[in-house]
Amino acid sequence: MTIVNERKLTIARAMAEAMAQEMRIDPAVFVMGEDIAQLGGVFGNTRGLVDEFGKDRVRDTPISETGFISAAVGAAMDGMRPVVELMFVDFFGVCFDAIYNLMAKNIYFSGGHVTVPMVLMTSTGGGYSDAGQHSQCLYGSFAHLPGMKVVSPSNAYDAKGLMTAAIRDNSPVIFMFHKGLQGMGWLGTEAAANVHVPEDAYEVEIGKAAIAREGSDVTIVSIAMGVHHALKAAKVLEAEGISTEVVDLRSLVPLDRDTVRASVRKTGRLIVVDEDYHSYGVSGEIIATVCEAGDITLKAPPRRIAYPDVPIAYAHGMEQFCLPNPEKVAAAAREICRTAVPA
Amino acid sequence: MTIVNERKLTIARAMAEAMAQEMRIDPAVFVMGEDIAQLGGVFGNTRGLVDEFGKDRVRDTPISETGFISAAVGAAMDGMRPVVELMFVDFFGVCFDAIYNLMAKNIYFSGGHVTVPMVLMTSTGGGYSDAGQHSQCLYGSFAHLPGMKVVSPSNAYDAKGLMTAAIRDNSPVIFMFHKGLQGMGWLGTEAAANVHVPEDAYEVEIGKAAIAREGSDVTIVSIAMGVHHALKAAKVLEAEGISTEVVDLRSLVPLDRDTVRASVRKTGRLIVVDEDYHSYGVSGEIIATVCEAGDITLKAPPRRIAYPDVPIAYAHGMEQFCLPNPEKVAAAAREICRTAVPA
Amino acid sequence: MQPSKATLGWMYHNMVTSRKFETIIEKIYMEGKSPVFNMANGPIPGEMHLSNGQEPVAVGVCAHLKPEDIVTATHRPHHQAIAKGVDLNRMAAEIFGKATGLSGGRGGHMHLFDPAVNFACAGIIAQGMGPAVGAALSRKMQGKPGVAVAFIGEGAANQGAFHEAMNLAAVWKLPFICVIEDNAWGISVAKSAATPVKRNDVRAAAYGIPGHYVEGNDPWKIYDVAGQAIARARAGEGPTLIEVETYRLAGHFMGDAEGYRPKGEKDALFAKDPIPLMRKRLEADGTFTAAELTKMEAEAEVKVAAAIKFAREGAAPKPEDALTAVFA
Amino acid sequence: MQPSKATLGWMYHNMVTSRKFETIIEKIYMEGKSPVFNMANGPIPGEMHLSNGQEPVAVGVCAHLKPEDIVTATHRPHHQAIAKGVDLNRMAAEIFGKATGLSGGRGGHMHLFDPAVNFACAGIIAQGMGPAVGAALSRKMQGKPGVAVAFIGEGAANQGAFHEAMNLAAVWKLPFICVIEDNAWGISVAKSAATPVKRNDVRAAAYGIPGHYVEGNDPWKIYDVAGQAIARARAGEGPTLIEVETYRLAGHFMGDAEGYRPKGEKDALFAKDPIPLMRKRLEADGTFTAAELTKMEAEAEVKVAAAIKFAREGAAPKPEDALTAVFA
Ligand SMILES: Cc1ncc(C[n+]2csc(CCOP(=O)(O)OP(=O)(O)O)c2C)c(N)n1
Ligand SMILES: Cc1ncc(C[n+]2csc(CCOP(=O)(O)OP(=O)(O)O)c2C)c(N)n1
Ligand SMILES: [Mg+2]
Ligand SMILES: [Mg+2]
Repeated sequence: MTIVNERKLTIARAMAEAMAQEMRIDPAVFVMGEDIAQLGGVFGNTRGLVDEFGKDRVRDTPISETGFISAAVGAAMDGMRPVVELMFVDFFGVCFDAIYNLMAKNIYFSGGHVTVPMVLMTSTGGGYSDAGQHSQCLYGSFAHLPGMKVVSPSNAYDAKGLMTAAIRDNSPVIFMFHKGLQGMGWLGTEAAANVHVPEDAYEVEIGKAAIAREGSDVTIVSIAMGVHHALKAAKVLEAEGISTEVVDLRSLVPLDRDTVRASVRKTGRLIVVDEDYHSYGVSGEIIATVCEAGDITLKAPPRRIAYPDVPIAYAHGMEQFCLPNPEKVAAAAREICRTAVPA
Repeated sequence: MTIVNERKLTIARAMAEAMAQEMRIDPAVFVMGEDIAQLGGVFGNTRGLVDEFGKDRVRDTPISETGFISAAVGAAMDGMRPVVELMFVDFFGVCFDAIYNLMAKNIYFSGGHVTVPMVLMTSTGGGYSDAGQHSQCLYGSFAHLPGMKVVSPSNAYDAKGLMTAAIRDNSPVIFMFHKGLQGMGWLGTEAAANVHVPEDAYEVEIGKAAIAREGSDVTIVSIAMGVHHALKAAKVLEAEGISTEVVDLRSLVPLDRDTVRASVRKTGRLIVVDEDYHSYGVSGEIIATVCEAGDITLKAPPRRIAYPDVPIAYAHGMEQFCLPNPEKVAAAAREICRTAVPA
Repeated sequence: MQPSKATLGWMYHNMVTSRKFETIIEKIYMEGKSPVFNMANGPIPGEMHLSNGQEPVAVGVCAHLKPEDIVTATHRPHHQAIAKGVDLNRMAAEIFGKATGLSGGRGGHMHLFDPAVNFACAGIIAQGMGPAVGAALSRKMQGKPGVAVAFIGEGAANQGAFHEAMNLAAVWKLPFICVIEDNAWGISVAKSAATPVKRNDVRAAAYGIPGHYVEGNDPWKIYDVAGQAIARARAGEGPTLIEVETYRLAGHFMGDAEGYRPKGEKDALFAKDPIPLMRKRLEADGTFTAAELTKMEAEAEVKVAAAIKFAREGAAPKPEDALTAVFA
Repeated sequence: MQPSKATLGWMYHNMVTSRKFETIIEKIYMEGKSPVFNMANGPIPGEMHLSNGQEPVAVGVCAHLKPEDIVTATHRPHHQAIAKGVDLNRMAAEIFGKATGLSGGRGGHMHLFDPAVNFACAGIIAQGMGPAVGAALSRKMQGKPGVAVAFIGEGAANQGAFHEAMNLAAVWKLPFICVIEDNAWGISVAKSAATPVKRNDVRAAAYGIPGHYVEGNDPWKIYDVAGQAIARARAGEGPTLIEVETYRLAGHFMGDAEGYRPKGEKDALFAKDPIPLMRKRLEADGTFTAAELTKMEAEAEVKVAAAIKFAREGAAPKPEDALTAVFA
């Protein structure tokens, strides 16, 4: 993926490209949400679409998330393939019924006789002082409930491939994109997320984790922004003689437990990095996945670096104190590479 | 708690008694929700209150959960102490913003300068074929998000004490009551939940787990209905020579990790029973809590008996296939009391 | 708009079918539930919301609809499902939780899906509003014919989802009709205690669309008003909000003691039972003879009996199939 | 209702204070954000929604309010906070994320809480509706004086929370006023593309309550209409829905390129800037002399400068205090 002279895209542009390509080949695909037409989405991921496809297929909505998300469900059941934006994932509380009780369950309630081919894309993440109602990740909140696939890319290649796969999927897919990876300078973007993206359409299989970096001493499991923290920590740790394997989950539902377990089986050490809240979420699930496997011997107790169980503070110093970062990850890795499990 | 001739109450009546006693001593306490006045609540837990306190303080609402729950937040910030009912927890999707983003965060957003003394009581659980939008537990969905305490009693004694503590708390408390424990015959109630309840008001501390049964071979951690499955399994296992300790969490937030860890430290084996969905929820968190402690040696991999990650089916046989029950718990206990951890 | 003789016949037959269906479901629901009433027991477990008395709304509206048109219904969906032409055998089997049911037993009485006639329902108040609006949007975008009707209760008009969907339908001028069944009650909460306006048709003003209230649970009037709204929608002129006065002759759900009803209300409602009233009028104005009407009733009886037989005889689903059909 | 001279003086002074506050915040916000505009940087990080142009709504309403009355505001709250009498020093400090801020830096610009004057705001559209209704309920139940006002944007009137709260306030006849600031835009979505009615005051009909639309961003007219509604609420006659035409002179938030605005719109709006217009009128009708008005402006300047100084000088919160104040 790092061939010289090949074009790199931001995640925002990769998402828009995937949508455009699917819209060209399938008239059923359309996009709707708040400020996604002329504005191109607050986070840039629908930029240019309205110019090519017009206001009918790239449709600004009123501020009525329950209305337009449940409308998307109805449209999807009627043969359309909506890609809908919930501007910030933090807003899920005003429309979660339409998501978890309707979108996610209608296939099941119908006994598999209807399909609900829709994508709900939504932004996650903090770090830029947008305070407690605009900075959350909520990965666990979506992944906990059945009937929806949940993906989140850490780079533009995966973003395009996952978006293409999501649009083509006949089941609902939650596509979570981290604001700090979008390639928008005003969000202090992570440059490593901008990678080579092939021009032709392709799919990244939903439900398969990637080994973002191979290593032998410790496994760091994460998703989206956390993957970059892990990779940065891994570089530092390498210089100290600690070999780090980084697993990029990419998909929370389905969860690729095999890849996680295989990695920890090899390294014997596990750290989970999760920008979502600490308890009852992703970090606990990954640790349980490893510990319940029954054939994995840990050389040290598993660790998690997650957002503490407190609302997200506005003040820069407070928020940064709580967020995962490469330093915290590296420190945890150093510690568990020193510690042994109790006899 | 099992003194002869002392009165027993159902959880429903214990809840109503706690509310009534607090309403008598504190005019700020009031109750609102759908069908909670003359009907006494669909699940009986407000029965009789309107007769004593009138329609102003026991207030039927329109079917507007966002409206009345966010109104309760405003009233709580203005000196009242509302006890609000969300009829089925499954309906949280229409009003979760009012709960998790408003009720749960206003104390923090105000820097601790306002209090939000309110209780949100809501029914959980299935088993009586009420299908996929009326049978969920969603413990993990509430416990994952910061700023609200989350409790769920397994018996009437705890129900009264937790309700009293919740009403007196200056922070928001989610009080989840399992339909199958309410003492309503039409829900096939669990008789063991009806226990002695003292007449005088008392508090059960929020955040403290209880040892529902002592044992030495295996720890079963659960909450609400799961505790009864565990206790029934424990009886069967006892006859087979397996000594089971049952931890009744009672509170998910705060989570009494110490009691869980102390028990597993003693038994060396862990089973989590959770009627909520399997992944990214309570069961993963409890397993992680034990495994990350660092000083607990497990004699066998931890196990969880939870609702699989599928919507809840209507047909009796399908739903029962998925639900935890004493047989599944006992089988898991037998297995792990046989298995050893890998060397 | 006046219904033709054929339409009136269909309407009466359909109302009777619905009532006979509810009547037998009511009876079977109690099997296994005495002496102790426990919802979990018997061939039909769970909650059961009967539609007795509300049949005129279903037939008055659905008489104008084709299979391609979309209907979303609520937790009280049987009359609408029957009027929309949902397969009665598989619907009954679903209510019995059988493998032969519409959803193989996964859905149950509150989750009846029949894509062949574009019917769906849901257990959350006002949840059907958005999907119907979205289906209407789909038709408009695809340039395909079809209108979408969402049936809700009067209690549901206070739910946020109602407002958002109405607004969306109006701003996008979609072929959508919201039909509110005003049976005067939520569960135990009276409309007057929940809604500050007497009639929800005034809420149409909030969306700049036509609003109508139909009094008296009258099949002819409902047919008329619904027909105009549906024609308007088909002509691309946008949505309409209709509220219909109707009567819930049963409890909210089975097991409801109905202690909240004022004394005498039930008797007064039974005196206005729309089925005998319609029969009387059809006979009196000479549309049908008594014998013709009796024949329709007998046909309904046969149809319902066959559906119940189909349901009873169906196999239970395999328990482990609970794990299937989560994803498409 | 006509504002007294004293009230007019307060209104003008307050509008100027608000504008001067926004103007300096706008400037300081850009510190550390060039050459690269990154929201995370500078003394004021995060999103910033300025209220320039919307001051008349805040003062026209809040001129009638006492500290005991309740106001909930939105993501664009500064003008309302200032008009409600929120402590300007601690408000500025909160926007700077300082320990001396209203919430010790936990809340920031979208989460300003000052219980001393019963002011709160929130970042979710229409989220303040319910809490204001609930505070009104609290006063009614306690028999204590006080009205509650929820300010929202015109875009928020399409959110379910708006509908549910209006309905609740109306059915319970609470001392509540919803004031919609119609600045014609959501973020980039025009009111006409989101709302099927021209004016949201017609939505009052959905709740059987009075509705008013105030044109022209005119402080006198707003004062009049709001005064009547608030008097009505204090008299126990229930809620009112008011929409006010106003102008957003800035972008939706800082960094907004405003490409969605039709050509010339910004110039036309600046020509209607309510502050110079009010000054002109106050001088022309002889209410105040030019010198008096200039003095008010100077006082506002001093007050704002003091607040900014207080904010700048405050200590940063201890990072680990992020873990405190979660529970009461
Ligand atoms: C969001 C939500 N809140 C509450 C309920 C519980 N509930 C089921 S039916 C009902 C009453 C509905 O009244 P109405 O809309 O008038 O319909 P009706 O039952 O009269 O047909 C209530 C409150 C629900 N299913 N969903
Ligand atoms: C529920 C919800 N949806 C979307 C947003 C994102 N958002 C913030 S401000 C805004 C526009 C609001 O428009 P309006 O209500 O007219 O207020 P204005 O910004 O014009 O003051 C949007 C869509 C949000 N904060 N909350
Ligand atoms: Mg009703
Ligand atoms: Mg606006």
